Amino acid sequence: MKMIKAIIKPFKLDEVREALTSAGIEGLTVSEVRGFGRQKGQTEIYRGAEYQVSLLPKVEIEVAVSDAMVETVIETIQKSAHTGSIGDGKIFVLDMGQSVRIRTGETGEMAL
Amino acid sequence: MKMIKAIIKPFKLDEVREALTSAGIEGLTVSEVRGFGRQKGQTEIYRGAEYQVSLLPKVEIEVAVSDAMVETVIETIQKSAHTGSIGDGKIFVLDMGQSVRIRTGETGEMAL
Amino acid sequence: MKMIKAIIKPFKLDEVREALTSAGIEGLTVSEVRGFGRQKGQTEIYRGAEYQVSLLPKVEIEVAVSDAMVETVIETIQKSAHTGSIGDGKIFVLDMGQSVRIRTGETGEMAL
Amino acid sequence: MTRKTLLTTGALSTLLVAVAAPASAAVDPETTFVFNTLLFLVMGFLVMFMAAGFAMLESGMVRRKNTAAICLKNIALYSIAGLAFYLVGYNLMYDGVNGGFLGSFSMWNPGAGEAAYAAAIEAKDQAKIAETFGKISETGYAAASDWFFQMVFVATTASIVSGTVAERIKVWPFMIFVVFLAAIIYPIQGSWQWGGGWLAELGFSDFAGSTLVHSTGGWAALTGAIILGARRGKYKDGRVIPIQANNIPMVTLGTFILWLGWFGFNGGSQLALGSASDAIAISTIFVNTNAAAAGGVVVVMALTQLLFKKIDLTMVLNGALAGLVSITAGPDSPTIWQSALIGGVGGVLVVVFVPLLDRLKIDDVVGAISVHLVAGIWGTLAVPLTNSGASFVNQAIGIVAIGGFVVVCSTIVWLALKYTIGIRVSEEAEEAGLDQSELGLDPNPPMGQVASGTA
Amino acid sequence: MTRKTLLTTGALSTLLVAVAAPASAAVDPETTFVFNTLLFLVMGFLVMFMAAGFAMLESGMVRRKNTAAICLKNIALYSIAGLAFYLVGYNLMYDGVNGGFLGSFSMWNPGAGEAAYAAAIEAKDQAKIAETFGKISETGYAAASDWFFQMVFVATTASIVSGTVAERIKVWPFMIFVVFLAAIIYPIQGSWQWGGGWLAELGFSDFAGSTLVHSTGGWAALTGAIILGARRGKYKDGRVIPIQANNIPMVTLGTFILWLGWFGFNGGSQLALGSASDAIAISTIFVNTNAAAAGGVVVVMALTQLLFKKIDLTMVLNGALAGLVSITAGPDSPTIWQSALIGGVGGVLVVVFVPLLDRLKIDDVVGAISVHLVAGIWGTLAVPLTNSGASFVNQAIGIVAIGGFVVVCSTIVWLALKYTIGIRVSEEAEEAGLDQSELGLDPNPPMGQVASGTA
Amino acid sequence: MTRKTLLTTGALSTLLVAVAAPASAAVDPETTFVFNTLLFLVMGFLVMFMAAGFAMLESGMVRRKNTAAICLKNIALYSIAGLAFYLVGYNLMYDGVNGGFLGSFSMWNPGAGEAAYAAAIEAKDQAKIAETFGKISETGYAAASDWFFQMVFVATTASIVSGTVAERIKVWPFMIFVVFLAAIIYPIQGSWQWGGGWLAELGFSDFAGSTLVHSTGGWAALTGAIILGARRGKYKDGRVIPIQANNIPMVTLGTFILWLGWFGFNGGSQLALGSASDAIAISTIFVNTNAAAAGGVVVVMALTQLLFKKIDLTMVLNGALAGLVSITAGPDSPTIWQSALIGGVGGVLVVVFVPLLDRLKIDDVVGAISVHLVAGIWGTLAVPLTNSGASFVNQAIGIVAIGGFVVVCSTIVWLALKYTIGIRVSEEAEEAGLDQSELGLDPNPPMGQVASGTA
Ligand SMILES: Nc1ncnc2c1ncn2[C@@H]1O[C@H](COP(=O)(O)OP(=O)(O)O)[C@@H](O)[C@H]1O
Ligand SMILES: Nc1ncnc2c1ncn2[C@@H]1O[C@H](COP(=O)(O)OP(=O)(O)O)[C@@H](O)[C@H]1O
Ligand SMILES: Nc1ncnc2c1ncn2[C@@H]1O[C@H](COP(=O)(O)OP(=O)(O)O)[C@@H](O)[C@H]1O
Repeated sequence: MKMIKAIIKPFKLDEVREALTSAGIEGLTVSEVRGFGRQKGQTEIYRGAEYQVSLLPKVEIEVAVSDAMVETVIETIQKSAHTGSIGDGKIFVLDMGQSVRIRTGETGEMAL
Repeated sequence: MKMIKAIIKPFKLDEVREALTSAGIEGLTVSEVRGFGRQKGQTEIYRGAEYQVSLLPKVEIEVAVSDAMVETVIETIQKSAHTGSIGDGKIFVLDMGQSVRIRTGETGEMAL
Repeated sequence: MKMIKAIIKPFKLDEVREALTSAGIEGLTVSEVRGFGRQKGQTEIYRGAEYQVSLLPKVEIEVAVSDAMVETVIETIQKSAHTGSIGDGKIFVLDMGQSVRIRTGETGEMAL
Repeated sequence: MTRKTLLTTGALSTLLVAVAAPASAAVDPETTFVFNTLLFLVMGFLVMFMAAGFAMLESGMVRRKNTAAICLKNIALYSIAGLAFYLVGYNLMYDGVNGGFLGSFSMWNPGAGEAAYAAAIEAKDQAKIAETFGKISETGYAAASDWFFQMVFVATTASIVSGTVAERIKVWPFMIFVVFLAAIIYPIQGSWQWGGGWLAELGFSDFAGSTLVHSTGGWAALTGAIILGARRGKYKDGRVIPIQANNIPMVTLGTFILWLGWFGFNGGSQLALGSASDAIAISTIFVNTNAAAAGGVVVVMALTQLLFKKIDLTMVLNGALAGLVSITAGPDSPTIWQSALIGGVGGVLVVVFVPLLDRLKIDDVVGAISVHLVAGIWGTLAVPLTNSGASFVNQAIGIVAIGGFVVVCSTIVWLALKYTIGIRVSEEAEEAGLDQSELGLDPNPPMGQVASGTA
Repeated sequence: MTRKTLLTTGALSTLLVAVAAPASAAVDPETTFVFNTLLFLVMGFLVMFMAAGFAMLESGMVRRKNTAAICLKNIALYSIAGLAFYLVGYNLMYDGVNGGFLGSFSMWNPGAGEAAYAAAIEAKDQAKIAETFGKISETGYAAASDWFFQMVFVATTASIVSGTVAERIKVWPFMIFVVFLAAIIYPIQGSWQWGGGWLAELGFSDFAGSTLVHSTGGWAALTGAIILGARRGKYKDGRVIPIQANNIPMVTLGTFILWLGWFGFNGGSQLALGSASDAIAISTIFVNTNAAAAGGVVVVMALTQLLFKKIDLTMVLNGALAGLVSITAGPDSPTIWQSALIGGVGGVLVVVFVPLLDRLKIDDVVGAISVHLVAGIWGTLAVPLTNSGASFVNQAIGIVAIGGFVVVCSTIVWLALKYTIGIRVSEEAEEAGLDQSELGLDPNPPMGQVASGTA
Repeated sequence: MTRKTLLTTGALSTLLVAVAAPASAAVDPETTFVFNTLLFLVMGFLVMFMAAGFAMLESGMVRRKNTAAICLKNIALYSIAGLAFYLVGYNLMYDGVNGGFLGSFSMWNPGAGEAAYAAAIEAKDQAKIAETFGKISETGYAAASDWFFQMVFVATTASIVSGTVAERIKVWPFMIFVVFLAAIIYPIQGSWQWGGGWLAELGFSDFAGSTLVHSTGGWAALTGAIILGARRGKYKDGRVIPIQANNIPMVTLGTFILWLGWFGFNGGSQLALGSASDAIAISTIFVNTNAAAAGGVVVVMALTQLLFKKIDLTMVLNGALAGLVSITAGPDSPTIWQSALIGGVGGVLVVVFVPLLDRLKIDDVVGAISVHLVAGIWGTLAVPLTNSGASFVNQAIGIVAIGGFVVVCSTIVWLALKYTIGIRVSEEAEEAGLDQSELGLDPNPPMGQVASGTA
């Protein structure tokens, strides 16, 4: 099993979630994060003092998937989160050894 | 070592934290997330327009543990976070290669 | 590739980010979290009732790096986030199998 | 002395002067009429704005998931209480009480006098104008201005209840309770004193309503809190689990608005502005009202610092209000120092009673019982200390009679609601928050919508 | 009947009494002068504070990323509208209209009368004082107090627009629109009625501005919303995507402030306080204004509960305002019950028109078109129901004439702006939020700075 | 000219008219008395509400972790300043100054005149009533109403300080400073002018307190900021690190409340409403006050757009206040246009001085030094531009004398506090936030409690 973490632009969240649902994903977890990368924030002035907006708002999606689904999910996210402009984000795939559904105690792929 | 990630219902946080402490866990990290899964949000109406509450408030707990503790921790979380109703959440176990305590520079299990 | 997760004191964020940039890191993702550990919150009184501040504000940094960079990044974070007082935080290194840049579709170390 | 005759006395003294000393400097009756009316309107709009103060205070004190619900309750209760007071309450409180126990069941209307006066002006009949004006200048103010001023008081009473029972009560049953409170319970007990009923004849003294308004609201809140039960998770294993305010600046803003409104509440209760004496009295009331609130603030600051090692701000804010409630029964007689002390004792009561109620597992979300009921009783008892016209015995009789009446009536209404349509939301609804369960607001709006921003 | 002559009539009746019956109780002319002026100032500061109400309401309704931008727009429009009204608007509205279509293009000044009076007092010349005072007591109030009261009305008109076009309009083009609105559009249509122009002569009736202020703002908002287009993402695949308020307590606070301000808005529009009749009229206006808002609240609560199974709070708040707008055209003639009904119908209109506009893809962020335009039309049409001096035909003529004029003028200004400097921010700016794109505020301040806190 | 004699002049002119022309329209003395008192009360409650304005403005400007602490400071300072002014300040400022340097050390009391009048009324002794009323009508207002109005001014002075030193000062030492400020520093300098001391005799002119209130607060803030030092992390490696406001709508609300309150601040400083002249003067003051604020807003909008390419909202809000401070020294003499210009220059000063102070590493959290001190100096110097009764030399003397006095006294108090109990919180406390360190509020309440919600 893998834990797929995708960092995307906030306004793409709905689209990505819908695409993943269509691709058969039944669950995911989302959080608000702030990203630093090649996409640079603007230089702004506050009360006469310059500052650089360094962290931009992003959304992180975590989806635990069976190995069989990894490729599909990556592809789905890549397509639905894509705008082509800088700052679109990343997809990271982490190794996951175990998974448990708290309600039922089911484990492994049954728990996803 | 493993990184255990548990997504639970927010009001269960205190209980889970206390159970983990009793089980010997000395540290953990918590964040607010929003979950999408089998538990469906209600359909609501705002100013005459229907919408679906799609993301529900959840809390994510991250606990880094030694391999020896993995089972205990999973069990403890599963028990203390359990309500039996849909949306209780998931426990995911990720592989973790290294860990460092910033204050002392200790590494490995010493750092947990 | 590895996913490095560091939990640090919030006011150290800028310093750590700058140190990582100097060390050649081009991207990272940050989120607000709350930490429970050896550093204990104070006992406070609210409207006559005592309570324990149990979760302290922390910041979590996630950096995906090539295997070659792991040591440098750990060291950099450890140094820049260090204050020497309790609650400085942890660095965890997770195994990461794949990475994709959404904008270009690049994968692997090219995508970091 | 009734609230209405209070005015008559004030106006009369003016008239006496005017009549007895035609060459004197006294205010002419029509000017007096305008002044009195203006007092009601200006002080009335200040009291009206207290509804916003309660809304902000309460929305700051509850958890975030219940903020919208408490806002709704506050604007709705202000609306509904006003309409109920129009339909039933006002005349039940003020119409033909004559030393008795209640007025008449009828709708308020501005009365024939003003209509006749308007007709005379229309007809440009000078004699008729003078005659009809003579009639309306006996009360000395526009009827509607008085109605407005009395109406905002009943709204205050209802506001007190909403804070205590927040975060777990259903909207509609609460509104039904407000109807009974504003149409029946408040007016009947009010008629005993301000309507010129038996308490007024006895010699009870409650200038602006420590007992009639604040304790009445407090008793209704207390019975509500007991019958409704505590919020889930507030008391666990014999311990009190603090549930923190979600927005302290809002609580502060609400308190400041209430403090502002209290100048209208107490100052307007002089009921007349048509003479130098009235102007002097209202000025005294302003400074005493202010001093009592200040006393409450300072005492609670010192006390919480001593007891808890840190200042407890929400208690300090409660202390300001407790000071205001304490002085409300007699803001015209003490000196500034006495007022500050009276208010300060109100502050002490907050520090004592907020934890005490928690120990009794009476869950009062905003501290309204300590602030309005307990300090209201204290303030009423304190009147004889500076006002020789009042007696402890009469004060006690008034407190007990009104307390008993309000507790019995409220209990009946709360229980009737509880065992018919129910008053408490389900466990899941409480968990999810009333904003979602009662108002259908997504507690969690789409991230793209709120992810960022400067507020 | 013009807004100005309204006053004269009021003051005159007093003067008549005073003159005809020297022994009578009537208010003396200088006292009348002070009362009238005081009315303008007190009611004026209440209306001025409505600017804060609009700002809070709108900042609560938009998404977090646009809160600062809407705050800026509100304080800026109040400032700019006032200056524009000084430079051009006031005299265009009130100076020498004489049954016509506009006044004069000139700057407001307090007039020679007061200067002469001041000079006479300076010179201690009793005869001159009496003579010059006689002149200024013909209008019966300090010129500046009237200017102040009229100025806050134009600011209200401009505030209405800002809410509708929020979250996507550029700051500066919006400000230019405000200049035209306050300097030209509002004053010209206003001159037709309150300036004593052709509509006043016709017999149109709009006591405090359901049409002149609220519908005018509403028409300007409607044309703006259409020309500007909807917010990105509001309408998708034929569906309406709700964009939730970011801060409901702020919306509630704003609504309460507006409600408070409305006592000034309608009460002050009596334009005189120097007699018992005026005092009675203003009192009636206060209670009717309050009842209409309460009616709006209650009706929308019931209706949204029935239609949507849950109460919709932002619509309830809109309902309060719609009630207020509805009563504004004639707050002096109905009874309380009639007022509550008139306001209640305003509430119904909100529940009908908010979704209707969405179906038409007219994106009104705060519901201002339903509240101010639609309820304003209703309120104007409702006047003849309780005021025999008004006729449906004349009311309809006024509504159509003013509506047509404002729509045409607004369209011209909006289109001119659109095709020159542009009125809409870029897609990226809208996505990032106007706080960042227009004001340079980091939507995302350094975490160490805001990570924790109690607010 | 003292603040008190100002009134006497106003009232006298009325009396003169009344006496000299018995058949005239003049306001009778008792009506005058009521009007004057009413002015103090109404304008006084507006100024009182400015305390809420400061609280909201400041709680919006600080970081989230310090919001509750600043709320506490604001409500506490209002309370404490009022009590200190009662115990010591008022009489030190107004009692027997006679061209000198301070009044008497004694507690305020309403005086024997009103007591005698009350006794006469009680006794129904017409002659005594007339005689005693004659006495109190010499001042022409209820003593307590004047006390109230003067008291809210001292509270304003103290509020100015709290904003500058926010986010790092300890609560109790700050409160001790407030005691000295309200009881000693403010009253002594105030006595020089408004108490009829040497500056008044010299011919210094400060109508409502650009220097006496605003600069005084500003000087105290400046010395405090220097002695206290900057917030940790504000200046790093020679750069200024912006620390953003946490809640812009609150800052806006606070600004609007202050703007509203300023009508009371300047309007009430006419000190009399008992004649047409007074009513005219107050009306002029209202429109000028409004225009100055508007001027400040518009100028800062334009200037920040030009200099920074984007409008800086917090500076615009500062600009409104700087405009208000600028006009405060002489709101009665300019025309609207002149007022807007005077206010506009105040706005320019904000744009210049906010960054300048930062370059000097003087850390002023809310911009109070630029707004109140700098614009206060400007406003005082600007008086002779439109008021021929004032001279630049005298204005400069007043500014320097008061500035010197306040700086010296403040420095002594701040340093005494610093080297005894300390004035600054520890580094850890500053890091954690004052809400936690001073008030014990969990900056981080249990997640289940706040995780969700609509606020
Ligand atoms: N090495 C990394 N580790 C973790 N997160 C990263 C990393 N690189 C980029 N990110 C995240 O991805 C987001 C987008 O990256 P960026 O370099 O700005 O543009 P792009 O995705 O187009 O290459 C960043 O804001 C950050 O949140
Ligand atoms: N595949 C998944 N990957 C990541 N998070 C998941 C996944 N499935 C579920 N979750 C998380 O677990 C929560 C609960 O899941 P849900 O399917 O609603 O109920 P249950 O836990 O009872 O099966 C979701 O809200 C989501 O946060
Ligand atoms: N086992 C763990 N798993 C996850 N996070 C941890 C763990 N232990 C500590 N942390 C995180 O690190 C933070 C600091 O740890 P703490 O024990 O307080 O001090 P120190 O880092 O000095 O040892 C905690 O607040 C928590 O967020």
